[in-house]
Amino acid sequence: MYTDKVMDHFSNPRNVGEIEDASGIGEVGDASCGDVMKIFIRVEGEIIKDAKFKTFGCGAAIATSSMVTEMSIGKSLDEALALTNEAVAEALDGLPPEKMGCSNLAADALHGAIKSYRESIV
Amino acid sequence: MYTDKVMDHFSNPRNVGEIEDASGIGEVGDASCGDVMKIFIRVEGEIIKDAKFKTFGCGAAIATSSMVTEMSIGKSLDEALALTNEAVAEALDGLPPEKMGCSNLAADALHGAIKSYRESIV
Amino acid sequence: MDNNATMSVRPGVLEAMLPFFREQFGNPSSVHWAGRAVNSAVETAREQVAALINCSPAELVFVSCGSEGNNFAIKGTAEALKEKGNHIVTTSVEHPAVLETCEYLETQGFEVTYLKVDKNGMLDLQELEEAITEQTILISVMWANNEIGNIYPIDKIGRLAKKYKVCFHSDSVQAVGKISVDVQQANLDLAVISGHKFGAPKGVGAIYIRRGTRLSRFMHGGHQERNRRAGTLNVTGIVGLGVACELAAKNLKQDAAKIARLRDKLEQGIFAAIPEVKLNGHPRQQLRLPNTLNVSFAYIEGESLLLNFDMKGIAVSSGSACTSGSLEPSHVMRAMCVDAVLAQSSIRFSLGTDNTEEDVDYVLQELPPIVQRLRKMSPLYNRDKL
Amino acid sequence: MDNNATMSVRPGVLEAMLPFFREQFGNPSSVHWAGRAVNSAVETAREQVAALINCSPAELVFVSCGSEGNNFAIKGTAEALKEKGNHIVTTSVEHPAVLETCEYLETQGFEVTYLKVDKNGMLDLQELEEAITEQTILISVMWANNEIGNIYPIDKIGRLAKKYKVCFHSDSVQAVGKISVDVQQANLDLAVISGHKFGAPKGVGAIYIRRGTRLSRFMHGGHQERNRRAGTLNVTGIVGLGVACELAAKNLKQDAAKIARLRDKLEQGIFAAIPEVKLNGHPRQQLRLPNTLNVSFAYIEGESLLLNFDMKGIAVSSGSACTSGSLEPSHVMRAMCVDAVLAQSSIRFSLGTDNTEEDVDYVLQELPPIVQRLRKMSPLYNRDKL
Ligand SMILES: Cc1ncc(COP(=O)(O)O)c(C=O)c1O
Ligand SMILES: Cc1ncc(COP(=O)(O)O)c(C=O)c1O
Repeated sequence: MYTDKVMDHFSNPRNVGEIEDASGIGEVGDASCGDVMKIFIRVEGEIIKDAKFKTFGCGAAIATSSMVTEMSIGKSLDEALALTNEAVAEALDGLPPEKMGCSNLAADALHGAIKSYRESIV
Repeated sequence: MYTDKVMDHFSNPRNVGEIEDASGIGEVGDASCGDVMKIFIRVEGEIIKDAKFKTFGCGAAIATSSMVTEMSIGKSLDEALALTNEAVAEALDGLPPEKMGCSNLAADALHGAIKSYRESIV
Repeated sequence: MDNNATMSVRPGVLEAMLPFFREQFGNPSSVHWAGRAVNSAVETAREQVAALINCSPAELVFVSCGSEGNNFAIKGTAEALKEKGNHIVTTSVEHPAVLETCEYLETQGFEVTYLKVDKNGMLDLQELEEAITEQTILISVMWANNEIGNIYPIDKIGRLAKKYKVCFHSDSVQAVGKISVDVQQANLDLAVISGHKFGAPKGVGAIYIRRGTRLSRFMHGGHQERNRRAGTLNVTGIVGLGVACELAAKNLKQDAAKIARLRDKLEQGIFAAIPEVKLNGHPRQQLRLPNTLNVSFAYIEGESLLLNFDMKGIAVSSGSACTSGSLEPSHVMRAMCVDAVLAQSSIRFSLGTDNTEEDVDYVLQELPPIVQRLRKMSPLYNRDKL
Repeated sequence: MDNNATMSVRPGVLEAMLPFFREQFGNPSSVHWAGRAVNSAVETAREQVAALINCSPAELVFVSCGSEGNNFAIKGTAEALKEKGNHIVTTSVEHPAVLETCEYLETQGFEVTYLKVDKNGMLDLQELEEAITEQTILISVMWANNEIGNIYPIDKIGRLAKKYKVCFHSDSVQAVGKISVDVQQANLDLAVISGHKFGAPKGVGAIYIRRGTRLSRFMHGGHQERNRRAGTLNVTGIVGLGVACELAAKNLKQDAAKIARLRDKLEQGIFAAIPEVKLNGHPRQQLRLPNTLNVSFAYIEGESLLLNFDMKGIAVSSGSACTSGSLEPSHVMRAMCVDAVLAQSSIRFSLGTDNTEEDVDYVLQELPPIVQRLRKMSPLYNRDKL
């Protein structure tokens, strides 16, 4: 069902955890629907220096969370905002069609984190 | 499907043929429905001395024809009239239920032969 | 020689199935390991079936038999399109799985035209075209007839169906695996396959549903087969069906040629050796399935002939009322207006890839004395009187 | 440990089936030799099934799966009795094969009462009795639930059905072969069995139809099964089903006792080792199937737990929406009013005769670190913060 890359990110997820005093935190999903993704970023000079996640969800939810943190670290905020859920799925060599909707929201969570950061610094 | 006795009478039918100058001939059935039985008897002093048959029909039709000739030879006409289709089937250790109707008419053919004999001697 | 009834699984089919009984027993709908390997075997089978009839794998739904496929196709179309119309066109020589389903639909307010056939069992396409009305929602014509072997001009009917924009279904149970079946070329929207007719085990079949075809569910329940047919998949059967399709595709031409040669030899041999035999079906052998020969032996009831064959180890089937378990002889014979007595006398030989030249020789050797003996016993046969 | 989904065939079952793939391949409906031996094997199987559920062999019709049996029972009753009434009583925790069939019938003018269950998943029989009206033509209650294992009081419901003279059907798919099922004692008119749930292959099942029950055909076509179900019989599957029934009958008590011991050990072990686990289903183990345990691991989504088990070679199933392929979590959890998040966290262990004490020990060893790891990853789990 899942690609090898998904299974890799699912079984060895990168960047699990929280960032104390995170620059921004984004959260998407609804536990009663089966997916909650929470992403923490540490921003220095418009660059995402670190990203971590906590996720309640299926294999796809965990793998996309892991992947999006990997993809975002080192990127500028604008580059990170250009990351789409589809790009995350693609980086994982694809997701099963039924998972493309609800479980593929990690980029949204990242964008939420960036937004919360931007709002906090205004 | 058929009992061993049916298969025996079907594969080695007794008394196949016609009787020249038969005392009586009985015929039942309809070829378009799949069964025609024709029974010939030779009667001497109210006793059936010989019986033969010709049958167009399924395994049950041929076996019951054979059996009814066997059962009738040596019997008085009244005894032979008491023979029922059910008794013939029983003597064959039974017939499949779907064959009890149309293919189990050999006693009727025998009765017809007796009737035709009695009518001829009045 | 009763391969149109059923046949044994082809060599290689059982072997492919075996691992899925015990080691790989998972439910293909399950997410975990036990299910995944099985799921991919099912999808391989789907591709194998698709390749044989030239459709896309996603257009196939596995079912339990040809009868289910036909019930699904016909009832499913009737229900899906009942707002559009209530008329179905089919033929009088269909298999009961189609005929009785149509008769059932007649009790539900549908109207059905059962097209007549001529004495050779063939259809009049003009009559078919004229039967189509504004209300027609389905044309259902079998690809090949199980009793007489006639092959119907599905491609031409497909063009008519397309012209009048009517959904077109073919009960292809007897054709698939014996002759080339191309659902695209035939313009079919629905087609049904039954595995045990060409070397897969009994209890598995498939229905082709052209993408976009409106079809209501027949089997309600779980989400299997992308919501089109509920029920845990018959994994071993499906794997067997796939392999049988692959073998059929690979060997179709050679098998058909080989079997036709045997059938033709049998046909010629019977007519040469036995007087008063009538062919049932189209006289041109190319218009029949390569394996099928149906003949009536005048003056002899079919079952008695069948049982005599049986005692010699030869399996055939008969159109006699006695054999079918009903009180009437074959509806196909009646539709062809075969004399009622000759209909009772009909015997179908249907050869398989396992049959050999020796089998045919053996039949040709055993047949004449059996026929002679039974005719001598028949009150309808008077010629032996001097 | 996902035996409620499906299981491998029991030892002895495949062996009994093998001859019927090639040597004895005939069509049981045929008159000739190739058919006769097969027919008698089918009838032996019918007796074996009948013995397991205490009915007469003539009251059984073979079908292709549990879903078909339920479609047949429910649609067949609805159609046969539609002049009598249009109301059906069932429960909200039935398998989709029953639920979706009932929902389909609602689109056809029938009315359906879906009985609620309490938080343990049990029915209120008074509510059931009150639901019966003049219009009620069918009561359909599953014998045991596939997700939580609850066993319903079929005998008591049978007495109610008898009292009100309503046809009584039970989807017995999860009960047969696991616990004692006696259709006479239960006053059942209809009951459905699926082979692959207790050691027969996939793709075969049976429906019990009490003599005299009015039931319309579901599968139209040939005369098989005394006109009650068209379609060439799945001979190998039926032979396998028969043997599986015989094995189940012989070993039922010991198997159930052995499996219950393992299940109880697993249940106690989980609750002892892991905090914040909720049992789904009736707390009294005797009121559940001996093999079933359904628990929610708070803060963890079911599929992620299932996949982790999977990597350790442990197969389970999950009630999470993600696993079922639908967007909603299990309807059974919803019916029990399980908190929506806990429903997403549910895992079903369903043991089989193949499972051993070591399997349970292995699960109990692997489970705690997996749960801990996933909880640490969960944004819902805050306890690990100091
Ligand atoms: C309670 C219950 N009923 C019906 C079914 C359907 O059985 P099958 O998958 O054989 O169609 C199942 C199995 O999934 C079940 O657990
Ligand atoms: C033309 C045709 N259609 C349908 C069927 C039904 O197939 P099954 O027996 O697999 O249900 C058969 C086989 O008997 C057939 O010959």
